[in-house]
Amino acid sequence: MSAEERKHEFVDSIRREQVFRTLETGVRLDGRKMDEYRKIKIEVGPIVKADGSALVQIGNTKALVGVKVLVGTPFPDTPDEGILTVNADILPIASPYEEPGPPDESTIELSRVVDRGIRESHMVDMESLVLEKGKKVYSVFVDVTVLDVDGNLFDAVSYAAVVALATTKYRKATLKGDQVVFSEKRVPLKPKTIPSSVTTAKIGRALVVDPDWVEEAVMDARLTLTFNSNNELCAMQKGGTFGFTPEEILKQMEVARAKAKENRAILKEAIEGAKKK
Amino acid sequence: MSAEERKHEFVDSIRREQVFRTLETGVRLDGRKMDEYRKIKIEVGPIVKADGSALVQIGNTKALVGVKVLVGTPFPDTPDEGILTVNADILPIASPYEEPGPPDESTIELSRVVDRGIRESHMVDMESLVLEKGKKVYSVFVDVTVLDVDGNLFDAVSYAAVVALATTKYRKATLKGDQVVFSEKRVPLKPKTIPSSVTTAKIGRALVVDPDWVEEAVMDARLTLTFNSNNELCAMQKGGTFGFTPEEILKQMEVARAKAKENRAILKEAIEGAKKK
Amino acid sequence: MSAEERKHEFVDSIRREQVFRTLETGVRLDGRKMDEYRKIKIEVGPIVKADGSALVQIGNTKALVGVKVLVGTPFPDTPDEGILTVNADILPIASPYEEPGPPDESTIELSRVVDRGIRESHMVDMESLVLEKGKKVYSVFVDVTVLDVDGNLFDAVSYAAVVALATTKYRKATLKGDQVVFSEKRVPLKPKTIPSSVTTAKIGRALVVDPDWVEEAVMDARLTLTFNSNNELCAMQKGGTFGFTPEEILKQMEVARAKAKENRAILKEAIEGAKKK
Amino acid sequence: MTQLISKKNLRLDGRKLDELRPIKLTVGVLKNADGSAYIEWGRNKIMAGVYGPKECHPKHMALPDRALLKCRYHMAPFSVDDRKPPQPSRREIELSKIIREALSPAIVLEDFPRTAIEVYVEVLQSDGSSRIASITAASAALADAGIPMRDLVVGCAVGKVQDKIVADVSDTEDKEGQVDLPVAFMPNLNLITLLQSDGALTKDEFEKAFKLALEKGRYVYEIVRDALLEGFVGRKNEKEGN
Amino acid sequence: MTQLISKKNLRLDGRKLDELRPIKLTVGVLKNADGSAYIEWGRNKIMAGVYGPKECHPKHMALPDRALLKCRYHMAPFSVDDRKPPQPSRREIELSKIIREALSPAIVLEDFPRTAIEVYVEVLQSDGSSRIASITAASAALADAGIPMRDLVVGCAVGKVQDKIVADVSDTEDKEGQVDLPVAFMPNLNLITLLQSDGALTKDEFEKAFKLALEKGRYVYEIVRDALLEGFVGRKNEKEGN
Amino acid sequence: MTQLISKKNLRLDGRKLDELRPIKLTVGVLKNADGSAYIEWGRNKIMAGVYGPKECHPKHMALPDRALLKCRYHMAPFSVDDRKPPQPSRREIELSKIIREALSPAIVLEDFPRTAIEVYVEVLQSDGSSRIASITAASAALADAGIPMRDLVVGCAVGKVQDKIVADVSDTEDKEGQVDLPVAFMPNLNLITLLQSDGALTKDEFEKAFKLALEKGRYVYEIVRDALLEGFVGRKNEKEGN
Repeated sequence: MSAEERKHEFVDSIRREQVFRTLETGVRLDGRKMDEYRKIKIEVGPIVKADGSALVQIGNTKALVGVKVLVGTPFPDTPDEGILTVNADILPIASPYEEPGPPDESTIELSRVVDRGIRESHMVDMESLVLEKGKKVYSVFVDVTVLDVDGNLFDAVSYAAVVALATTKYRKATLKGDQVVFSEKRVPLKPKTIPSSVTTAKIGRALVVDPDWVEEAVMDARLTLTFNSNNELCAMQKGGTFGFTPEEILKQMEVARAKAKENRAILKEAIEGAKKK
Repeated sequence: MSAEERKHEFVDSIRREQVFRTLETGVRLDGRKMDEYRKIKIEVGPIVKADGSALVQIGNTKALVGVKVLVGTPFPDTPDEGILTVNADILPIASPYEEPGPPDESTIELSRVVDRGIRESHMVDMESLVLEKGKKVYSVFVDVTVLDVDGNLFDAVSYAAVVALATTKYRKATLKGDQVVFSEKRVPLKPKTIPSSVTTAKIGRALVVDPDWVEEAVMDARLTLTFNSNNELCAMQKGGTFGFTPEEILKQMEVARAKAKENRAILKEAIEGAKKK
Repeated sequence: MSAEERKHEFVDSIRREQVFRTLETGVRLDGRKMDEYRKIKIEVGPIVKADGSALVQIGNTKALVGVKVLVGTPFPDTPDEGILTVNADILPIASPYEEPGPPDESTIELSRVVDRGIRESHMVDMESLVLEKGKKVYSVFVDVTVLDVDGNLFDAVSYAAVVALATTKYRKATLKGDQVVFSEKRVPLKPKTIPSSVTTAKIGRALVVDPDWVEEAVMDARLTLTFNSNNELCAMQKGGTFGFTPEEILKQMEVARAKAKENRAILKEAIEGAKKK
Repeated sequence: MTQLISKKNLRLDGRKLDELRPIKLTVGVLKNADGSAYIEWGRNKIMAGVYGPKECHPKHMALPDRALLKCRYHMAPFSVDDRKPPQPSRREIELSKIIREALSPAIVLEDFPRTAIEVYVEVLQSDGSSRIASITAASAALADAGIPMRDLVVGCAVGKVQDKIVADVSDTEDKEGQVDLPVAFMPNLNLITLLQSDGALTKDEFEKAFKLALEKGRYVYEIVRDALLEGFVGRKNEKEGN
Repeated sequence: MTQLISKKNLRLDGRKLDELRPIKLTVGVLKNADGSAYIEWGRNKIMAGVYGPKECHPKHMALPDRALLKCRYHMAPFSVDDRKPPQPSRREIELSKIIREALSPAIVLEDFPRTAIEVYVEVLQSDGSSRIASITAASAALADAGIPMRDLVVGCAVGKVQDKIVADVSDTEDKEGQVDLPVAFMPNLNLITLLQSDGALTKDEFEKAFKLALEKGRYVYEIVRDALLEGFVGRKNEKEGN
Repeated sequence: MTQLISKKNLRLDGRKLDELRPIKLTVGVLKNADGSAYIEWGRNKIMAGVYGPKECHPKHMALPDRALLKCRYHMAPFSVDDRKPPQPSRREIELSKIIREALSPAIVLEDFPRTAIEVYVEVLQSDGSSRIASITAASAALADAGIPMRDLVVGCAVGKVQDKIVADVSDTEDKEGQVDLPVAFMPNLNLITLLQSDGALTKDEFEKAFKLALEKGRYVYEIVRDALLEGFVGRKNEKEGN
């Protein structure tokens, strides 16, 4: 059963006041402009036991993704498609407000929003992941471990997942009767597009991108938008317990569209850099 | 671990007193006679996505049952029988004393008592539900959603399950090698008998049928009896934290036998009515 | 998440004092010598519905083990080995500090330590338990029910498991296509060695074997050592929230090696006694 | 691939591109819940019930300055073509949160500090756009419970099917179409409180679809208002013994 | 189909139609539990243990005017032919409730308001009619714990096998017979506290079976009384150092 | 069977029998945790974080005379060759306990009665001897959090491979070798706080292996001390604005 979490109660009123007052002057508490991201750092391939991996930092937020490509049985309603699973874990060390245990609703939402960004952009060619229709397909596990939380998990996890997938090389499998045989040969999981996620937040009258933890703590609402390589919107999720006017939605859409292009360039650079090694 | 639930603590002592005093005068708080049911209303087939369904109301108590006939693997000890599963859910909106979450012991008892009434009456011809012995059989899910609770769930749920099953039409399946192929043709799940459940309660010295919520809250013990179309007893369950004398048991048995016949007529009318449509 | 359990808080300081003071005089509270076990009683085969069973008592500690040999699918990384599972349950009646529910960390540790003692001694010939490589193997369930707790569960459960396994006779299975057919013929699960577990404890400066409940409540640390029939160490587990000096480890090792031999003789006597019947 | 839109721009069920399915809403349908509403929207059949303001359990979750809003979206096992296992799926957990956040700004939570308000949505039959139908019913159930509200929350899921923008996406259109874009909002306060989408949309397509959702949502608002009025009159008559 | 009853009216294990299997009951068999009893009834082997009256956890479950009775019926994984998974099955959950309700009227719960009394039943080997054997052992364990009782609860499962009414249904008779009808009651207070059945019975058959159950249950009562007396004497001797 | 040790007594990764893999330890790597440490030990990549002393939840677990130590050892799903399901396995539950007991004697818990200290270990990549690397990192994270300690806990897993005693068992050596014997201890207090083994060892082999573990552990101690010093200097410089 869903209920409001109290994590954000912990920002005291003085801090809250500071955020709002600074925003009124047109800058943010950490000095950023409204449409400015914190520094995005990407490390490709830190986990050699995974088929693909990436560590992404946006400011102090730190997300590690490992991709494993296994073989499984397709879902009955999609016999001619592979399986993609995004599963996020926010470690207790990542934030004093996280408890050990099964994922809570925020973590499930995080997994599902990142999943939709990837799935609806058609980044992964699901039909190429079939070994035998209706019987055996590749099953792509995108496992997310969030190590440190300082706001904007949606984008950090999305970027880590996208880079990890785009640099994944998996062992080719063949079927001998019922048995799956893995070859030593590795094939790349060629991305058909590079989805780029942009999260914006409404704080009072201000609209900002890439909210940090304090901004998330005081924000009214959040909007995460994912665009494919053609810069078409392919997934969207509003969050937070307040709303946007229609005009705010349209404005954020265009800010995000521009940012998505910039950030996609950063993702691509990391992906290309890794290929050259 | 089983422990007494406190739901019934909430009936105040004045109300309790009223129930007892009224019963001493030979009528019940709502004016009914000792062996009188509240109005039974039956709607057949409200859920067209199910293979069979029924909504039953007994007074304010409201139970919806949907039947789905799938294909599964038989239990190892009954390779030549289909599978029947009764699963009840009492919604949190149905009563202020219900919590969201997995079924508690009362809900499990409810499922199992209704299941036994159906199973032990041999209403469903389990042997007709085999596709290939030991490999594939039809698996009949009887899912119960209780929407509003005002006593006597046992009978309301039983009636809804019986009517839903008796009007179920499922898609015929055939096996092609390992694969299950469903045809568009629907076949009825012909009932071999119409089990009729009657619940009685002991309140002080009085024995009543169809207890409502207040009566259940103050009752000493409960007895649910299910009779097949020959009006033979085929299942029975005593409940409640007090007991019956042997004479009380025998008396209730005969009251219930008569009521079962009356109520079976109501069930049959609903079933026949649906067939005509 | 692991956290210290408070069960041992319940020994009052007077009792604690008694244990220590008595040990300083070179004897234990119940009069035993430092390296003396309580009386070990073994009943072989109390559960005729199991394929092997044993009830072991060490003092008031009472552990019952039942072995069932089923057929299952091997683990992918050991296609040519059977499956061995040790699963312990400490009943709520066994101790006022046990709650009903899934096994806690102490119970899981108990299962795993007993499992390692058996597995690492190679008592059970895992390769003889294969029906068809990679497809079907025997799956040996060693289920433990602890009935009464008075210290040293590790040894009591280990002995019960070892005797139950050594006297197990299981129904031979054969494969007909995909189907498993059990014959009436029973074959013994011949043990390759008889592992013997010895648990020692450090209480202040004293080192004792077979600690009872009070001794466990006040001990600094515990060491469980399992030896195979050649009296080689084959598994070891330190427990408790304090440590041992290297010299203490070496000393306990030799005390335990001697005790393991003595106790193995008791186990063998019980096993041989059962075979003669 | 099914032909989802005919040459005459009619949809599988005969609707025009911007046409809603029939909607039937009744409030006050349950005895036990403090407020309730039952909606039939196409073949969607959804029951919403509300308790509260009531004591908050567990106590440490209570908020000092407002009521705690709790929400559960749940589907009956028989509500979809395949049987849905009874335990909540990840989808249901996400939707419970999204629906809670969509309803939250409409409720005057600060009137009831330290209490809890519980909203339960049970999908008895699901037929596309069920989250919007759920929010609509929940909103009506809250009003039926007499909980003070700033506005109603209503909405419409729009979509893209065979490259055309359509209103009120059906089950088949959701599965075989290109885009599903549910929008929920408060018509009087002009605030969007739920917005999701999946599938590719150009800038123009999004703007067209978004506008359509708001327009159709306003029509749904009328339906809810009428149902609440009817419920109010019904209860009044009951009281006065008519 | 196995021939369950011979022409001479003897059952598979040689018993007459109305004959019980051997019953052996011992009390005070565990060190840690406040009261305990071990019963062998045919091949049933069942341990019952009792704690209490003790502090009630969680506190909000405590009852102001009497002790809270808690009860768990559980089967060891090796107790049946197939291995039973350790986590409680739906059957075990139902039986825990049914057994609790059967024992409850016999205990003077109102002597210990705000406390809890816990009854644990562990079936080590199951062999038909295990719920009745469980109640019998639990009843003895409660008495062994010194908890004040109005009466003992005992019983007998009767059944219909090859159209004949039999007493004390065995495992095979339960599985392959027609009816299983367990009855538990308080012999002195003449109150039935557990009553279940499955399988078709005519009016006459029911009445005959029911009467047989009560008659045989009274015999079981004698066994329990003797065991308790023996346990009492045993403990008394222990105390006096004999 | 793989040849794990060459004729020249070199191991698969080129190490000598008593040689450790490269170890890299950094403290203070996380913003949110009160203390943290990241270790790369061979291909092991492990993050440890510490919170506390903090309020103890649930309260009834608090200890009157000391802090409650909580510990979780967890492996990321991608940390091993096969995918590890996210929920804790029985192995992880056992190791959480064993690691807690290994760290406990080093912490001055009695300085913080009624509070809790939480230690979290996350294995990002596992490569043999991960429990020892975990304890080492956790020990450093505790010191980084400024929690008063009597000593550090460090260690080394030794083993028997092709009948030879080796130091710092690798993944392959653990799986295909004969014995794995992890040892953790407090070097200054000379107390062994973790000791496990599996696989057959004679008396002499055990003594040789045990001695080797202690010797190598002392070398690991130097590494941890240096990393802590570096972390301390780093933070000091940060403060002073260098």
